[in-house]
Amino acid sequence: MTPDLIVFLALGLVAVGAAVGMLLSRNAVYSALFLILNFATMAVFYLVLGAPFIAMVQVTVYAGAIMVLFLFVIMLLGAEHLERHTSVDWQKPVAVLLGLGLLGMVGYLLVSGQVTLGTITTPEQGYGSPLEIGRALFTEYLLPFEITSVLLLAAMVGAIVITRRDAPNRKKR
Amino acid sequence: MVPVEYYVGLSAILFTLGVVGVLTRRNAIIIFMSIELMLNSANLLFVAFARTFEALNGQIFVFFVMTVAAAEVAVGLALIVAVFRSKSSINIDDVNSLRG
Amino acid sequence: MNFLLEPLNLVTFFPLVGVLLLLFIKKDSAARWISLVTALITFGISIWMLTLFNQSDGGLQMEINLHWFSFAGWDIRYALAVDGLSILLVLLTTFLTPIAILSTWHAVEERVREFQIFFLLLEVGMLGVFLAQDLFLFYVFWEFTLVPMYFLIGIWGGEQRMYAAIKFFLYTMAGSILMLLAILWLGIEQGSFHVPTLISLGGIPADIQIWLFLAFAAAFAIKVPMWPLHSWLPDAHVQAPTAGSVILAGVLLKMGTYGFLRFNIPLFPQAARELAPLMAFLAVVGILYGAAVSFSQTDVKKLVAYSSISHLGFVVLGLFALNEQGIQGAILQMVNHGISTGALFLIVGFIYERRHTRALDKFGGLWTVMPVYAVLTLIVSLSSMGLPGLNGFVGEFTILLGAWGAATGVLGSYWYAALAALGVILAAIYMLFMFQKMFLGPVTNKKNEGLPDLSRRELLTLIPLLVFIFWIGLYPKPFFGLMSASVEQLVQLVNVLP
Amino acid sequence: MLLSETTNPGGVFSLVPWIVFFPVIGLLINLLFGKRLGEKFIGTVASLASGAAFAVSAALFFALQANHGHPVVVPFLEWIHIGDLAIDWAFRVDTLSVTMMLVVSGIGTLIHIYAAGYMHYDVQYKEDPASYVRFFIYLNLFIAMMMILISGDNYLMLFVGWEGVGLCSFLLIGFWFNRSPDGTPGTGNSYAAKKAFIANRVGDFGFLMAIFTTFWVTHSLQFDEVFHHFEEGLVPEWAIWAIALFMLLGVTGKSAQIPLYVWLPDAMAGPTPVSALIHAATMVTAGVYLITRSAPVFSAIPEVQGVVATIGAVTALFAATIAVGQFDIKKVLAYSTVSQLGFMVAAVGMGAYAAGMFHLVTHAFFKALLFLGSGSVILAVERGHHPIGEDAHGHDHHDDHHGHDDHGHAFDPQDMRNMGGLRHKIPWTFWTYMMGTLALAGIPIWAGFFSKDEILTDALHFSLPIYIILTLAAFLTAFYMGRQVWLVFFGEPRSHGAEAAKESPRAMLIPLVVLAALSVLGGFMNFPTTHQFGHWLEYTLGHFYHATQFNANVALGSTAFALAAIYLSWLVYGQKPRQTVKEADPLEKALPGIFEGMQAKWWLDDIYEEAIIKPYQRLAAFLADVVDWRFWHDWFHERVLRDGFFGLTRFLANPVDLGVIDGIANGLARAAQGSAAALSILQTGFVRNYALWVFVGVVLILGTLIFR
Repeated sequence: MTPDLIVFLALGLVAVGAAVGMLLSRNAVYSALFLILNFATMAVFYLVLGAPFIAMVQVTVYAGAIMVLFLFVIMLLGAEHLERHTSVDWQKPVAVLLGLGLLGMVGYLLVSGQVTLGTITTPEQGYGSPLEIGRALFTEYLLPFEITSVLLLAAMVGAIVITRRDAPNRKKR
Repeated sequence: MVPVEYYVGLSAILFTLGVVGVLTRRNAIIIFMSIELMLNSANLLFVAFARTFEALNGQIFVFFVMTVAAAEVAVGLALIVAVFRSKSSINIDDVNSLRG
Repeated sequence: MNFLLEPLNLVTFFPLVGVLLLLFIKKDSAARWISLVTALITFGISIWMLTLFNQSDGGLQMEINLHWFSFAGWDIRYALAVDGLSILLVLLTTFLTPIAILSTWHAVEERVREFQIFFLLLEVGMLGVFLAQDLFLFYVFWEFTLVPMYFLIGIWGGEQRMYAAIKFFLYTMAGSILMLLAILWLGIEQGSFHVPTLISLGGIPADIQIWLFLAFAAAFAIKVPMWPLHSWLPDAHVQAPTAGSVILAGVLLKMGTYGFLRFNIPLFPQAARELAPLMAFLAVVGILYGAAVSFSQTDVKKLVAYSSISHLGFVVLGLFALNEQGIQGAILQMVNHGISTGALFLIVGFIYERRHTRALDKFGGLWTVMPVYAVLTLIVSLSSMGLPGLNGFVGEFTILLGAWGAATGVLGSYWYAALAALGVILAAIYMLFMFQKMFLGPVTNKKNEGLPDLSRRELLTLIPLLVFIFWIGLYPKPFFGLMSASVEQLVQLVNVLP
Repeated sequence: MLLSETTNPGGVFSLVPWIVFFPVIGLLINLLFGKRLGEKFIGTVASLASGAAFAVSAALFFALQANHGHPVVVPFLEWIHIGDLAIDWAFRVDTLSVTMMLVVSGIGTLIHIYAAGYMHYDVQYKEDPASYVRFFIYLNLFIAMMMILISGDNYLMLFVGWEGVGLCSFLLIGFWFNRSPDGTPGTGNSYAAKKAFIANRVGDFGFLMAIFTTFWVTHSLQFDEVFHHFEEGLVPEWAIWAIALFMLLGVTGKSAQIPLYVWLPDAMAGPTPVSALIHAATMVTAGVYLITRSAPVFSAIPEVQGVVATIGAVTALFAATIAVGQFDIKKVLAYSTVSQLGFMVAAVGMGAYAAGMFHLVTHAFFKALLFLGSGSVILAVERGHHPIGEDAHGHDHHDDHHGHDDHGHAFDPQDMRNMGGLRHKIPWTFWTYMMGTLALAGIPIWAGFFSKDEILTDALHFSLPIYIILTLAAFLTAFYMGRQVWLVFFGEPRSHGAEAAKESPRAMLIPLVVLAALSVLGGFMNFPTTHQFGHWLEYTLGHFYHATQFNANVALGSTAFALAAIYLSWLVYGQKPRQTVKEADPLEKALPGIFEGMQAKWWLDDIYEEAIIKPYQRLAAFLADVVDWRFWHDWFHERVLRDGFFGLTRFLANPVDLGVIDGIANGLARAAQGSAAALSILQTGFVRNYALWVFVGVVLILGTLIFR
């Protein structure tokens, strides 16, 4: 049991626990908090995998911005405990069943060893550093970079337009 | 030395939890969070493979996924707010005006 | 302009001049005269063509071979030519047509103009069939002849004319479909439709030859008609007008036997040799069956129709003896049959015009009433019966001699000739039966009393035929001379082993 | 056979074609001018034409003697030339053909003269004077055809004459085509004519087959070449048998031998001169001439000779028995002719060609005499019955009910029962008739004795049974001739016609007298010791001729038999002559069954009718009606082709078109609706459901990818 493996297992367990917690918690806020925990473990994973820039971005964008937005909206709508009546309840067992089926297939694929990938080794110096990623972004992936900027702009405008309260031309009753 | 298969296994578990979450929970926001969880599991795998194949593309791709996710969350939550305002409920089953 | 002045083109398409003139004519009598004059001029042209014909050369003469049109890589040629095999039949056609037209003076009363137009068109078709050297052109003319004959029977025929006309048309058409397939196969495989080139190419494997032979034979056997495929003939003849019957029996039936001679034998020599016994068998059955059936007929026209089946059985037997005597005899018998059966139908037409009935038992003792008519009928029936010294005998004797000689060769047994010779006796029986029923014995039926004897016009139609009956009988040398060179070539072609 | 010189024959021989041309010219003259120039002109022109032919024959006879009998071939015209088949119209003049020419044209001329007189009356009785010219046209045509037959140089030209005389016999037998043999209007004569022609045609079929075999074995039909092949032995045995037997079939048809003789008795329906010329003297002998001409063919194999001789002998005896039982005067003579022909065929069959030909010549003389005599008798009785012509001056057709005597049925002038005691009424006819009878019976000095004796002598050398049969036949011959004479000329006249019988005019009696003379002197032509006639034929027959030595006891025997037969006939018929028309024939009481058979011609005619003619009619009717019309025409064409086609179209139209194709189209539509309805329950409206189905799709696809 190499130290890497131990680290991996520990982090893995934490991540899965958080995910399960998110699913099962009645209260939306608790599930949000569990999700934040999950994102944090993800960041640590990225560091282990030699992607320090991504880890940092994960922490700042995902855990920081998106989850904060979630919490804000939950608080705004007061939707913590809205699970009153359940309908179409035949769906839950089917979903779980399908999930297990999916896991079974991936497991079978890995166990049968049809795919031999590789092993993770300690990254050499400056592998995932912001310098390389920045250079890559602004050379090879310049066009997608610009497109994402336009996408973000569109998203902001959309969000504002959808949530405006007193838009004059909205739903004529 | 951790073989990549473990990472694939882990991300599969996370992904499945996300899917189950989407299919079982009725609260729109929880569903939203489950989608974020699925995205994250994908990102994990991207980085893992980037690492094994010594290629940066994976990580750059993750970067882009994150930007898209952010845009998506913005618009999604705006929708949820709009829906809540009109139906005063964010239970996904009530949103069935498109019924055939 | 010189294209039209070629002898063969002139003789084939000259009747169209008559047709054009007829389009503008209103009076019936004028129409009759124009068509008669056109037919006579055509006969004159054919005589001129005869003078140009060189007897000693067996090959094709006065050949016209122009590129007609090419279609999907096939080069279809407008090819006409005449040789020993077809010259006599061309002359027979141009000789019989004016006679047939002359016989319609009082027979056809209504829509005379259209009748004459169809008749001249028929002549064009027939001449085309005998002169065509390109399979495609031959097929065009072959089908073309059906149309005018269909109208001749359909419009001017007897009570069930439509039934007979349709039956005639469909029977021949059905047969020629198979022939068309064979023609196409030849065109594709051998690359050309031109008959002389096909003959020189040769080299068709034996088993395929058999199928091609049978395909062509199907079309010609119906036309001849050979035994199993003959049931259209009695209907067609009984319902056809007199002139129609004369031309139908005189020339149209010969297109079948000519087809065997021109296409089946030279194009597929091995198949011809192999299938000769089968064809000879059908021919002999045709001879005996035709003679027996005609003996017990009550309608005189049907009796003569069945006699044609018997006579043409002789011709086919002669053709498939595949030796000089057989084939020359067959060709001469085609001409003889055209003359004697043409005359017989004229004779039946005369009595039909007077008594409007064809039932044999309505006549009796006509000799005392119409002696000239009786004597001429006697001569014609003797010729048709094959009395030595008249034309029928020369043809039949040479055919039977050829068939007898071929017994050791291609036919394989003497039975064919022996049974065919029996046909001579059966022929005598039904002919004498007819003659006795019509002419001998006392005059029993009151209506037969005052019948007028033959008029000058009617005599004019019969006399030329009688002249040929005696001429071919006593001195056939010029006729044999015309065809001997070509037949010799044909016989060598067929009998040379591959 | 001496090969004939075919170098251009000078002088007389080039006249040969004229023996055919003269009769044809006579025929044409009568045809064109006959009607306008009256009976006298027609009779003389016809007789002159035949006489000219006789003159040319006589000239040829003398020229041939000067040429020492060497045969001469006179080519005339080319006929059929195909490949190695080369046949020409060529005339052959040799001792055999000249003999026949003399007989045919000689007797022909006599009969023409006789007919000029006879037909004058016959035409009156048949109320058709216009047909007088038609008779002489046919008679001349017959002479021309017969000349072609005997002067032809190849088998095919002989065949032309052969069928030509067949045609003439058809025309002449059926001369009175609108009457029956007993004179009443009907189709009897035409049936007899048709029967004769078809019977001949059957014989001609055999001859035709012989010609084919000959050609393909010897590659020629010219006599010299064919016989050269036979003498050199180049012909295979089966071919000889085939040629000989087929030719024999032809001979039986033409010369009325056993199987095909049935037409000759019926041929008596023709006018009497016809019977005399054609059915006694000339045409029927053509068969004998053919066998003599083809001597090399028939004498190649002894067994063949045996067959021919037996047929001849059996015919002789068989016909003689029938002749005894006949009552019609011409029928007796007809069967007598068949019997005598049997004698000739037997003779030439045995190889005794000279004896056969000699009997042919003498038989021609006395049989023509007998027929003409019987014609004169019939005419005398007919004129006695209802007189017309010059002595009655006005055609008193008072009894126009056509001569019914008191018994109501038609009076048949040819029936011997109506005659009797005519020797005083028609003395000339009687005496000439007696000459013929004695010659036929074979009494010494008369011609018949010499020729018949030679045949009997040869028969003795050839084979005993044949000799016995022939002698029996000779005995019967003498008997029935005696019977005839007693019935016709002796006793009392038994009918009004016989009572008032008048002698025939001179024009008819002259030929009778001439023929009577020939019947008496004819025998000396070939006197047993000198054999001039035999040697005359030797020029043609070559080594096939052998002079028969005179055999005394055969001659005595046959004479004794003849006298005994006549005495026997006197006992039965002469002693108590028959009194009435009705009474039965004495022989009927003596041998009832046999006589009835004899009279009914051994029912052979009926057997033929039942065995051949009726089955053929039934077969033809069956073929025409059932096979051809109902099967081929109605069933095959209508039911199979037409209805089959209609059925096919109906089948294609309804079940296939509507059922199948529409069915498929509608089926698809229904399937679509059904599945749509089934799928609609999926639209629950819940977003989660859709997500679920999306996920299900993902799982399924992933599954197939992994586990494929």
